[in-house]
Amino acid sequence: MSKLCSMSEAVSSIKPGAHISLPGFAITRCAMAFAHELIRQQIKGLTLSQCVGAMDADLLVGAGLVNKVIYGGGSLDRFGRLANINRGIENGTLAADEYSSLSVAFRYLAGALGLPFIPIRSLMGSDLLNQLKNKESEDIASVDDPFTGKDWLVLKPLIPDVAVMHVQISDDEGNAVILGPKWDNCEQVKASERTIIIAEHIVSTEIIRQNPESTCIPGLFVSHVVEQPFGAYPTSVYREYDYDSDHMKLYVESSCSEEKFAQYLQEYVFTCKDHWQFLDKIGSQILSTLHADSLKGY
Amino acid sequence: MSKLCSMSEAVSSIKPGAHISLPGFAITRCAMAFAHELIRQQIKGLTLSQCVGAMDADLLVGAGLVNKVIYGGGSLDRFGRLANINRGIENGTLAADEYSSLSVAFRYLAGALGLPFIPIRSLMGSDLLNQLKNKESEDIASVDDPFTGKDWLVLKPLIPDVAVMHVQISDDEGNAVILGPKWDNCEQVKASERTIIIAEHIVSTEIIRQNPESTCIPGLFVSHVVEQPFGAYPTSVYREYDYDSDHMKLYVESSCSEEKFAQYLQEYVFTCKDHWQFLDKIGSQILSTLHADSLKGY
Amino acid sequence: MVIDYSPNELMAVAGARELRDSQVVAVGLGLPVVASFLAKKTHAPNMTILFELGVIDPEPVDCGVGLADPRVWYRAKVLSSFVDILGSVLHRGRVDVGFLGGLESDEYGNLNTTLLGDPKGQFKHMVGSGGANDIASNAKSTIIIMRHEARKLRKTISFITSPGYLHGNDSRKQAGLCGGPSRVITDKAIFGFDPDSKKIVLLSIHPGNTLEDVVNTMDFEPIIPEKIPFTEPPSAEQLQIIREEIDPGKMYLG
Amino acid sequence: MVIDYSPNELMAVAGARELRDSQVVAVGLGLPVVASFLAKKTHAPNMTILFELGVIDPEPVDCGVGLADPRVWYRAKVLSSFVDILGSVLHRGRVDVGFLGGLESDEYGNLNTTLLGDPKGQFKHMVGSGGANDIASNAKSTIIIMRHEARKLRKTISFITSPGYLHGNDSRKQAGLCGGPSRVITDKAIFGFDPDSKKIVLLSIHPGNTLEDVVNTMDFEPIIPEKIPFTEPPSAEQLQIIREEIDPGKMYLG
Repeated sequence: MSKLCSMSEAVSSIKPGAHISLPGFAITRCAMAFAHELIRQQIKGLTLSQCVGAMDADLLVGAGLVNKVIYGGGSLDRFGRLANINRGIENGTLAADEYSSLSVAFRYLAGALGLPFIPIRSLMGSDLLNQLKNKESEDIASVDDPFTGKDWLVLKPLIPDVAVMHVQISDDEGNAVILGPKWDNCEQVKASERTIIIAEHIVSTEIIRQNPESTCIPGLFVSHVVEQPFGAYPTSVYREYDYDSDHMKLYVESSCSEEKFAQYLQEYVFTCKDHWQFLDKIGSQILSTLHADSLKGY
Repeated sequence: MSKLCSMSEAVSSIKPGAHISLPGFAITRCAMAFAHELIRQQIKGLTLSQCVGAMDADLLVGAGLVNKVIYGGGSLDRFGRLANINRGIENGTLAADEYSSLSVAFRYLAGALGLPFIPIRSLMGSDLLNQLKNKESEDIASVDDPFTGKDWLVLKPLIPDVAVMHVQISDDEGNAVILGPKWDNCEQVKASERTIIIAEHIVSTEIIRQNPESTCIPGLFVSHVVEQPFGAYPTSVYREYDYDSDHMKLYVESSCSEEKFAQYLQEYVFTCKDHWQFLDKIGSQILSTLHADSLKGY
Repeated sequence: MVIDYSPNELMAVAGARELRDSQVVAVGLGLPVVASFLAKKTHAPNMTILFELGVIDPEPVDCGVGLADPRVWYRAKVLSSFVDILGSVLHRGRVDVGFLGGLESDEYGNLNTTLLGDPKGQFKHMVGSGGANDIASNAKSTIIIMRHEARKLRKTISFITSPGYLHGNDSRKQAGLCGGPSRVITDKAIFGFDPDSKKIVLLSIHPGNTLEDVVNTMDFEPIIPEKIPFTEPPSAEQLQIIREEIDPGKMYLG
Repeated sequence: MVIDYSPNELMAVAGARELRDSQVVAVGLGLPVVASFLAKKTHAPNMTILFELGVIDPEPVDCGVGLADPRVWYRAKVLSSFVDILGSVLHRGRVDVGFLGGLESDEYGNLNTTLLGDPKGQFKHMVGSGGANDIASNAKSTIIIMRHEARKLRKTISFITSPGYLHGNDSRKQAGLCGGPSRVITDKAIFGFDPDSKKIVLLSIHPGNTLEDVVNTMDFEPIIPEKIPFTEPPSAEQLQIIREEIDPGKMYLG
């Protein structure tokens, strides 16, 4: 059954206040086209989660759509900090449950496997844990290991309403292939109630059947499939295109204050009716030079 | 660092009484060449585990090398039962901890991830659980979910001394590729203290680097790598060769009594100094006709 | 026109009819495989077929000897693992129907595939659970296909490998389990379960059998409603698909 | 012959020298990447390099802007996931050395990458943990590389993101953790930790620095043994590999 639809339709399936699990890692494979459309549709009150905070989350926070982030920290790698997220935390306008990469990944894994809780040896002794305890988090607890008697920190499963996944390849049922490292993406999909796929390329199910070991997202998890080439621009997609250093620098500059960021949103999100208009504003010359070398993959 | 060695060397690294995790599922990708050499070297007192019992386990039990199996049941598909294992259980000469597929997989997963215990919703209400309780198994317990108060069955991690993995492709460091479904193999490797790879083909690390998403067993888990074409014969290896129906029927016939099985072992294991002699006994015509079609994969 | 068909063929067709489009179905060995492929090829094209070892939606062109046979994995959309299928689909609560074969069942749909005979005396050890216990414990509902004989439909079974409604009433729930069996399909009849007592209820009798044929070959008494229809026979199209596409070698339906 | 080198180059070389062949090393952002690649290209060819997001043993030919850059994944042997790297290698207890950069450290090797400033008043929120807390909690030992400044080597840090020896003595063990930091490498010196008190101990001073240069630019007093050697300078071969192969664009070592 084809689940292909427009970005606008896929985004409009997100309810205000939803918990969205985002696909990006710092400046790679971020759900940028999806985030732009969420901003245009002004779907607010969101909770965002991902192991390592990335540009997709920072943009949505900067646009005022987000109440809370659940994450393990993050950055734009050497381009800079997640300035909107950091400012929100500093101002107290953004709630943030801060973990480590593995503790968020284990929370997704517990959600993915239907486990009621999952023990972990991270966080202990740290102020990450103290901070969660101080705010009386209901997502942490302790359990005595019945086999050794040792006390263990356990985490509650994290079950987002929807995972948004930016992938290289999908068929119209959402059987999807992620090339390169997958960070927390597979656990996010399996934990979430449903998944929206944004794919650089749509292929026939016939092609999926020829490489079934590569299908890391089975279509049964997927509610919507959107085809959007350059949908992660200005972040990179392995084997598709590089990040745009110039635009990243512009973004970092713009995100240093709320006023400048409002201008950035006006220029690159609100005045573009869709991702194609945004890409046209960037221009074919820049996009073409970002195209990945098929041997190196970047 | 090359870990390539002969089958005889790899097998001699197994200590009597070791817990070995086996790769087969019923009649496919079983560690037959490894099992034959274990029998020739008479390494005894073994514990075997796998999610679904297969021909590799049945052969080792029939040869008297095994004290205990930990498994979720099993068969030779339509060829027949695991007659040696079943007879051992019926006679009381073989200890058997019987679970379901998922409960063994979850025990490996807990071992793989360093979890002290793992909750599961299977087994409850069944005689599988009653049987474990009756023998006062120390591998099951119950824990109250600290988030809901609900009582959960939890399982102890399963950590074999060594996983023996029959794979299609590996480099000499043990970076290995399994084609087809992987059943519990990846969790077995990650749970076990170390892994021995038996590969149909050894390729250079250069080839592994060209398909890094396919490397499902990283070399860091691996202690020995053995090249053994047709090493799973008479069971099948996806994309390599089919099972040998005639030999399967002979095996089923032979395993219906201890006497007949002793003859089978004499004929096909003890009188062969290595797997090549066993394959020569089968003959090139039979082996050649089993070769997989490269389009269908079987 | 009268169409000839075997009891096995009717069982497969009756099994297929229980499946709905877009359902996620975890399929066990044997006739459940035939029934599921038949449903997918006819009225349920968007159904998802799962095999426990890590196979989703294959399209075999050759009949295999079991789930371990690469013939059965042919043209799958996904080849993954136990943890992926039984963990993140089944245990996560996403399987609508578990479709199981059984060696023995009692009047509450409990299945035995472990011990035949008296567990305290002489017994024969069988295949055990595989994923059957997991599927029976975690699927939203279960359909059982099995032979209709008094030594298989037993008042008391020697071993509960895969839980049905345990001792009836709310004993399944008490054990911490949701779901439970919805149908038992034999070569003589189709059964459901009473919503309160959870005892087996006769729903329809296969053409060619009488009520006596059904009840006299069972070791327990099913609940028998006043009106019992005959099971709808297979259509010509269904038989053709089974015979020509799914099981031309009569591996399952011989 | 006197070879010119930068403090960053010495830090990378000193870091590399701490790594042994055949070790499994979980590597964080920045200089630890350079140090690990250098070790692997020289005395530790059988070392395994892990990046948390799912990358094992890459062989980059171009320098990337961070772990998210596909340039850094080039020619990896494995591309997998957080759960595979941080779960089944690190949390399973198979990582010999965790190699981390830090913004702030105290005298017990606790690292802060979360809050700069007073957490109760004005503060600046930073990058947070990523996998650093996991690595510091689960690796058999940890090596820390960071700048040598009084505002970075502080008596009290605002936030413990990644635990070192916490409050010293056996407080790390009390918190349920094994392992702990073995080295802190700065641009002026190399430190270890006292086996009992777990306080930082000065081990060597980088050539061109005096003891005063080292201790006057720290906010706490390290344990100072009687004899303190100078740190061995980088070899010509090491510098050549860093400059020509690992970081020709001076991304990390500018």
